[in-house]
Amino acid sequence: MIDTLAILAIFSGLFFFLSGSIGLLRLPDLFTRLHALAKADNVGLALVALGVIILEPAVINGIKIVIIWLLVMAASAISSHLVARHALRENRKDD
Amino acid sequence: MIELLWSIFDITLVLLLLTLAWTTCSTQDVKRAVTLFIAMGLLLAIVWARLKAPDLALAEAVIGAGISGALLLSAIKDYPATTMVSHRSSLIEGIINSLTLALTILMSWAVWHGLNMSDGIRLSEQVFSQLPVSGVSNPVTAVLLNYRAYDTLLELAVVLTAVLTVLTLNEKRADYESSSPLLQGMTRWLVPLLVVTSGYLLWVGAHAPGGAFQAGAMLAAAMILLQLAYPSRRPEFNNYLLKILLVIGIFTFVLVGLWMMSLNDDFLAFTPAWAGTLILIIETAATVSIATALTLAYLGGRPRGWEGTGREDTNRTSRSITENGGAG
Amino acid sequence: MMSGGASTSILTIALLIALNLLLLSLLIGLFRAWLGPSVEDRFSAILLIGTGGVAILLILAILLQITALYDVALVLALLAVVGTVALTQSESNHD
Amino acid sequence: MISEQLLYSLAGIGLFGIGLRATLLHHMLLPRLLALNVCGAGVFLIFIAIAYGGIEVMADPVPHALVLTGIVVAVSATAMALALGRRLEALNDE
Repeated sequence: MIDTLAILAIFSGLFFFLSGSIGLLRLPDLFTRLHALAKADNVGLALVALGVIILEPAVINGIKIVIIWLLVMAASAISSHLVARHALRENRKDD
Repeated sequence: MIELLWSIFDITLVLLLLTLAWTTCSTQDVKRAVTLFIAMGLLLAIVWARLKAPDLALAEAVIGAGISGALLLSAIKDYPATTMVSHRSSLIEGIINSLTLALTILMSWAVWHGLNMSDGIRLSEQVFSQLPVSGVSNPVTAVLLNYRAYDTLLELAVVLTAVLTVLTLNEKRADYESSSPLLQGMTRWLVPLLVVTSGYLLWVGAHAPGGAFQAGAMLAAAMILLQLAYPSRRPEFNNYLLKILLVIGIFTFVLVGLWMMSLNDDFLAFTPAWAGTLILIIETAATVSIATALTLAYLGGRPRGWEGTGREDTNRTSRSITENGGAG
Repeated sequence: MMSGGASTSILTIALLIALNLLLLSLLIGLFRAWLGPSVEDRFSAILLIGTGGVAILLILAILLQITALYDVALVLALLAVVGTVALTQSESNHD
Repeated sequence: MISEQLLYSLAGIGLFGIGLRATLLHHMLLPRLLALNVCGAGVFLIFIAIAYGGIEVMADPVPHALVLTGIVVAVSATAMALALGRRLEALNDE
């Protein structure tokens, strides 16, 4: 029962990961690609992490996984911002 | 079924790694090569994890994601894309290609042969049998800091030599322009986290994957992040302190080694009862030295006010050095 | 953790399939790193490999029973930003 | 012999070959340095593949320690080579 729940969470996370990477490949420009990436980063990893927490017996490791997820969320927000800002500035230089 | 799925994973991972290596090596665009190289580093961390080498995965994650990315990306503009080292004729190209191919086939044969031989006495048996008296319970740390402590001492010497070369050759790079406020806000909470994690990795190294190098590289990454986020507000380095920090690892290592020599007649032969404490002391000092060394290596040369450059303007000094070097 | 004979192997198989799909997602993302065209596009692919790598490490930690891999994932999550910062800062400097 | 050992050590040899060829052939300094690093990664991979003993077995820690030392030395050497190359560029520029 518990296992089924974990597998369900992980596989729904995978859906977001795969759609994120397909979006990265197929969408027309950088900004929309970054937008697709954020889905994989936030929701995809959250669901995979949830599944792993269910399977992991030690509480300390569970806490570690939650910290990892929070860090990835923050990192993805800031990285997207920096990359997008950088792209905008570079374009302005070219004009 | 399980074996099949593992095989699919292994083969995909290997093919991905080889493709990435090939594109990294064959592209003419420097920026593209560096980016692909960073991606390869991340993939290697996964490979080490897959091959049950968590110590290496940890080191590769710190190096690949943090240090070498910053090191290479900041170096890109030192190398104008137009500079060519040399041109090769198609004859030499052919010779190099065929020699590389021959060497690769020879190595494949050697590995095939080696893997098919019967297992002799593996060193790992000795490692595990001596683990209780090594002072630590992580076998990799035991090898690095007890059984083969000489290696680690000389490794620190290599790091020091490399950094001394960097410091001798160049001035620090010019400062970057100031950065985004969001980045500065993040740095305020991320840098303390990095420092705490570094301490955790150092402490955990005794009984689980981790240790001096991973901790030192983590600390260096924190310093690099500070440099990047606050380019203008950085205080002047206290160079005297910096020099002490740079050599404290080797100094402590040799001191402990000599002390143990006076007790046990052999250089770096730890008394089992104290081994754990002594290893932790050495590792702490080594962490500080490695962090300082990697940070200085990232800066790319002497910080302002380093001995020999005096109070002169940084740009003028570097120009005059260049002129003297060119004339000589 | 993985107690009970039948469910263990089902769980293992499910996790292995998840692992393969995550690797597939990285592969798709790497196409973007290969295609480019801009540096930012390549870097967005690296961001995906960072997050996907964290997810792969979490699942490998369960499958191989190596808890130290959580530490590796933690380190990867912590340092994900440093590369991006190095890229955007070093680029914004050239006159 | 375990098939993963063979697969990953052959991959290591492949990396070594790719890196070596590019190190010798490349015209520019920085890509050459990257190729040399790829070459080194190949050697590390061969070591770790041989140390691997299967899913259930603990891997041999001795090659792990050797490769850890190797990674540290490789990073230091890269930093040193970058500094040497930067100096070279500065001398060429004047």
